Amino acid sequence: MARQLIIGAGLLAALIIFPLLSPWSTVILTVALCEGLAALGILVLLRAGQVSFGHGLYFAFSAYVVAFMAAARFGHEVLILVPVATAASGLLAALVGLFVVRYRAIFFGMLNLAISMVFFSLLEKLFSITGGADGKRVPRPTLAGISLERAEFELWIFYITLGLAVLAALGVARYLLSPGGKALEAIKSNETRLEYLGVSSRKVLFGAYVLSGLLAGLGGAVIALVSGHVTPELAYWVRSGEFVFIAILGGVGGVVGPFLGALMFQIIRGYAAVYAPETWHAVLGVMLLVIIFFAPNGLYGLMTGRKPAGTGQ
Amino acid sequence: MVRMKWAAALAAAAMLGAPALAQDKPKELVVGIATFLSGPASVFGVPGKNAADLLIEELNAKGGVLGVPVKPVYVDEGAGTNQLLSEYRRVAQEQGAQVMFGAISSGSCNALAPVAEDLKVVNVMWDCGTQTIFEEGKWKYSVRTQAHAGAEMMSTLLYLMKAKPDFKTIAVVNQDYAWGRESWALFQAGLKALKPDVKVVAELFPKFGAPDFSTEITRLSALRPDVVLSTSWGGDLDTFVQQAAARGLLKQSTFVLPLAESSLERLGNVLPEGVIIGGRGDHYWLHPKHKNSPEMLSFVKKYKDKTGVYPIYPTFHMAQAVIGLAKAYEKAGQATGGKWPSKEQVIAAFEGLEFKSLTGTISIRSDHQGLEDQLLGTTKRVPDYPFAVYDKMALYPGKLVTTPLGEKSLEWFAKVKPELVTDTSIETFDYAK
Amino acid sequence: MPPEMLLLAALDGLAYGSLIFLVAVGLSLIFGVLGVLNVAHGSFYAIGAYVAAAGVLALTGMGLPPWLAFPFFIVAAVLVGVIVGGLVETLLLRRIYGKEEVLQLLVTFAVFMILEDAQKVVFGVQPYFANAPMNWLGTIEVFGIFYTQYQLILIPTVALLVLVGLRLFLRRTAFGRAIVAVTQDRDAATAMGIDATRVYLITFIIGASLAALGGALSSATTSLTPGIGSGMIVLSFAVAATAGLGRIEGAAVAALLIGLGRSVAVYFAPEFDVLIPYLIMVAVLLIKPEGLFTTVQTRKV
Amino acid sequence: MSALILEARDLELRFGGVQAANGASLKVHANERIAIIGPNGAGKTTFINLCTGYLKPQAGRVFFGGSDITALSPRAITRLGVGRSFQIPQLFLENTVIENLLLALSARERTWSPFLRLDRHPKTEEMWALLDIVGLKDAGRRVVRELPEGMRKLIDIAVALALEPKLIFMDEPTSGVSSHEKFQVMDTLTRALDARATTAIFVEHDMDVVARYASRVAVWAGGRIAHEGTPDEILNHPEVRETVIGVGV
Repeated sequence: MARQLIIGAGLLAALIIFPLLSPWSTVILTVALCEGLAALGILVLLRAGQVSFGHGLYFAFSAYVVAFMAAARFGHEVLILVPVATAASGLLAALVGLFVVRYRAIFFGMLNLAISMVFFSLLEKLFSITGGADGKRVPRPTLAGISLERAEFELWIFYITLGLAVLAALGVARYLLSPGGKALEAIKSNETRLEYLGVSSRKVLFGAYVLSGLLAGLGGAVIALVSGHVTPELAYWVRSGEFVFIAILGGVGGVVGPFLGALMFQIIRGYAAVYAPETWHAVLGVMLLVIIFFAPNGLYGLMTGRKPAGTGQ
Repeated sequence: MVRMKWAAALAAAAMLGAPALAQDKPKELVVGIATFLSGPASVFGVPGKNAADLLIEELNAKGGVLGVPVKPVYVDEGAGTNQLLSEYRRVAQEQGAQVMFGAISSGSCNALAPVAEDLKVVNVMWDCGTQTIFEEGKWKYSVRTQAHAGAEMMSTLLYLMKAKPDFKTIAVVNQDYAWGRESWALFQAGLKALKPDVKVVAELFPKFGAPDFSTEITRLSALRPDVVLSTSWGGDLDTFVQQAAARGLLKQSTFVLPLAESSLERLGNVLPEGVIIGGRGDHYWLHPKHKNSPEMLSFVKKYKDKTGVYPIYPTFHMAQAVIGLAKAYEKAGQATGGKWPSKEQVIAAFEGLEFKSLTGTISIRSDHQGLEDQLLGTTKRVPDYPFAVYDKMALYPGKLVTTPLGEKSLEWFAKVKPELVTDTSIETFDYAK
Repeated sequence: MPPEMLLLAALDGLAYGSLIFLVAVGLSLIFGVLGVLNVAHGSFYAIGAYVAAAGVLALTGMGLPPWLAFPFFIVAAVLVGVIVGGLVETLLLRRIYGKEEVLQLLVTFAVFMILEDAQKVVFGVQPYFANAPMNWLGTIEVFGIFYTQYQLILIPTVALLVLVGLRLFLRRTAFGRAIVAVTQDRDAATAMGIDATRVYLITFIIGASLAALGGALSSATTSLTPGIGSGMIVLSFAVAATAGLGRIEGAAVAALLIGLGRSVAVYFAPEFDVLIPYLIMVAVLLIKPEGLFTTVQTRKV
Repeated sequence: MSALILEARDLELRFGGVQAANGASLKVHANERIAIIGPNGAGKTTFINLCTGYLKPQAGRVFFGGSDITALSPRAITRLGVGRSFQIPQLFLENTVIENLLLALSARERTWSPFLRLDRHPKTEEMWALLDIVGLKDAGRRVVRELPEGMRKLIDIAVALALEPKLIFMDEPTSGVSSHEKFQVMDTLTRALDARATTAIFVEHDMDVVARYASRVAVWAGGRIAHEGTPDEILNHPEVRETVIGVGV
């Protein structure tokens, strides 16, 4: 725990200072935080041994809620848009969760994938409503009632997201240490015993699923704000796969992991985009293989040199 | 702490936001180019990049822009809009690009225009076609060096009316995304105005990148429409034409393929004679008026040597962007007396700019929309090439077919007059070796 | 809508369903034996298609008769299966069988990302197509509508042969039975002296070859562009999941269902054709979680 | 005799070609200590699985405290007050012994607040007491995966006890314990059961344990009870001695 706090505090300090030194990084860092939030949701599910290849659904859903509300000039204010969109994602996760928590392992993953692909196809197909593959613009909303210039807006959004990410990470860390969090891990290690404790593993997983949907939704809402544009690609399965990628890259041993992973992901992708613009997928793929084979506990595992709690290796 | 952040934020904002005045010449002019390097649209993106490399090298050999060499930095549009936006920002802010070329897809252009405003960077829309950009928005920093979908669809419609005046039924098979939907909406609006009795027998929008059109082709075979319109491009167009040709559909109906110029060489002997084709503007490497100009001969040769194929329309669009940029800097430089112009001065220079492209003349309107001629033709098989060429060509002046300033294309299409079909400013040509 | 249109829609769905079957059955087989959901499976399909197209273009370029393409398809599929599939299994997958499911999944995801770019580097981004084999076979008329014999007869026949061949191979040959044994109980099969390592390798090669064969067959009818693999993988997931992972006959039924569903949708609700595979998959998984053709197993306590 | 708390009536279950339960019936009264004995494959574990909801009988019914629990899930049955330890211990292998027990106590107390840390659970003292019953206080902070099977079996029992069940099933509770420690473990365990007034049914192979701790013995054969009686009656029954205990007369 102490190690986790030190790494977390170090990362936080770096994140607070960096945008002030190089303004161009603000958006990239915000995107990293958003992806880190979604990957944190994946981490929660991974603790239960479940992999979702469809969390792009919540990421995209929330982003589109922001886009629609912004287009309608309805509550065109960050402090309204973000909570509403996140809550909407949570609601959707609760609805989908009612079904998917009955499934495990590959079936859980597949069902999530299928549902997210249905949503993706609808976004592309319902051209007159969603703007099809070209997506929708998100005009910049006010922040606490103030209309800001781009640079200011981005900087503020970054620090707000950073604050929310810290809260989310602390909250998830706390949850994972609580009896409910341990029960979640129990789904992975022995669901039979959990049932014989009189605990409904579906209810436990349901809670975690909604939490993961909220986290992905928060990330999606913010990414819609900083990009100013949403596209169906946010819900595509490759995007969902990237969240899992980021979670594993960062390591699922601690809540700092996904954020480390997301930062690393952005850094690699940034460099690859400059030095290998036509093969950046491959660069990321190789990186992923290296992590899996040589540091299966991710960057966080490398830093702490510890086995992650609750993973069966 | 909070106050410090505020101060720092303001300082950062001020640093970025200060409008640049005429200044000293930089060591190089960094131009960020957003283009598809991955995904299906890289059939346009990569030729665009190849052309840019070639043209910029040529430009630099001649002294660059006002004596400053141009350095292209590429951004992959295929990485998804969000990634594109952050890369675009990084190139503009970290690598100090004063000019950005963005982009191919209309979705990207829609997303990039407001960012360019925020970054205060000159944004040349080098290939995207959606007419709504300048009709529904006003973008100070963005400019388009080619025609828009309105001009492209209007000329296609006029050509069809001339070539096959008595058709009764039409079916459309477009890709299911903005371009496919919008181009059909425009075409249909114009068709209603010119020939209200034509029956639309099928409107099919197969998924973008669909590998199989069997069902669509079966439906068309059963419906036997006089005309089949498809604004598809790239692999989708190739697949559709291939499967339709194999099943005899191309002989049954008149096909209208406004983007087929980019597939001609690949389709080889698949495309029969009598198909109406276009290339999003007046671009064609065998352009009846410019095919023997020294610039064209040199470009075609260099491009073919480099890539092994003939140039297609995105390479001409890239050429227009590069030439237009050089001319705008030249014009701005004259205004500042040879000093390095600011981005605002460059943008101002773009307004009203007129420059020669490889295939004609481009002029930029005050709304930053380019006027460009449109070339359409009908396929013909000749012994000179192992693929179809343009015949019975018609060259539509940009001014004639582009939605007038201040009007919306969809409304303008709805009131188009039949006289336009036979306007005297339309030049016609036949294939000549 | 005349009633024969329904039949026509069914004919359209046949070729499409057959191609998906070839890819999905390989995916399903690999999952059944190795327990790995192979995300890179779509890449094998794409590489098979590219290799076949390049080969056919070379063949016809040399003036050789187009029918040579058909034996070449098989050669190409086996080559891709052995070289690409074999390398992926021996170099990467073999090292992670004991590890967590998510790591196995991500290894294949990484392979997918690498192969996507490898295709681009090797074959470029311009659409590739080699339609000589399709044109050589000519067309056939049904209710006044022309179909290519290639799509209407050849592809479904190959799919049928693969289905029957796989059944016979798994039931009648010693090696096939070893594969089935490993599928049913890995530990017991190993205890009985079956060389699981070899079974894994060969199964993976067969699965990859089938995907590549699907790609090779599609190369004559469709243009190959970057990204064809990623669309196919989700479709074959849908088929495999609908059938129940590891079910071969089930994959055939599910592929046909999805193929027919899609083409019927083009007639009656063209807006929803892309949704059909996923809707079928969601519906089946919700009603029968293990897929249409699987029975439930419980943990021993 | 005291109140009837569990009754299994003519349970039938066949899977594959095996008749795992073939009219199995048993009545259990409060505070009984019933030992189930019988050869391997007689259907002893299947009977427990049927009574605790893990398997559903094809025919027959199970009543607990007067209500029909045949169709209930293991979770629902557990909540009614039926505890269970397993032949193969079912524990959270990656967690410490403490965490395993505290999770059970959380389940009983329904303490699911996300702000409560499991390792600061208010019932920590009770947890240590439970560990004391099975004599494993020293192993508390170790991860279960590192412990030998015998210790895991005892922890499994402690977990079941933590739920304070009215009735507990134990599947071979002392199978991993060395013979000289067996009686010590069973002594403390029985005392704990007495103190909590918990009824117990346990599968056992060690006839000394059966003789000493069972109040009644049920002999299982072919998926049903072949003989039933006091330990004395059963252990001296010639047929039982031959088929179950393996000692000819």
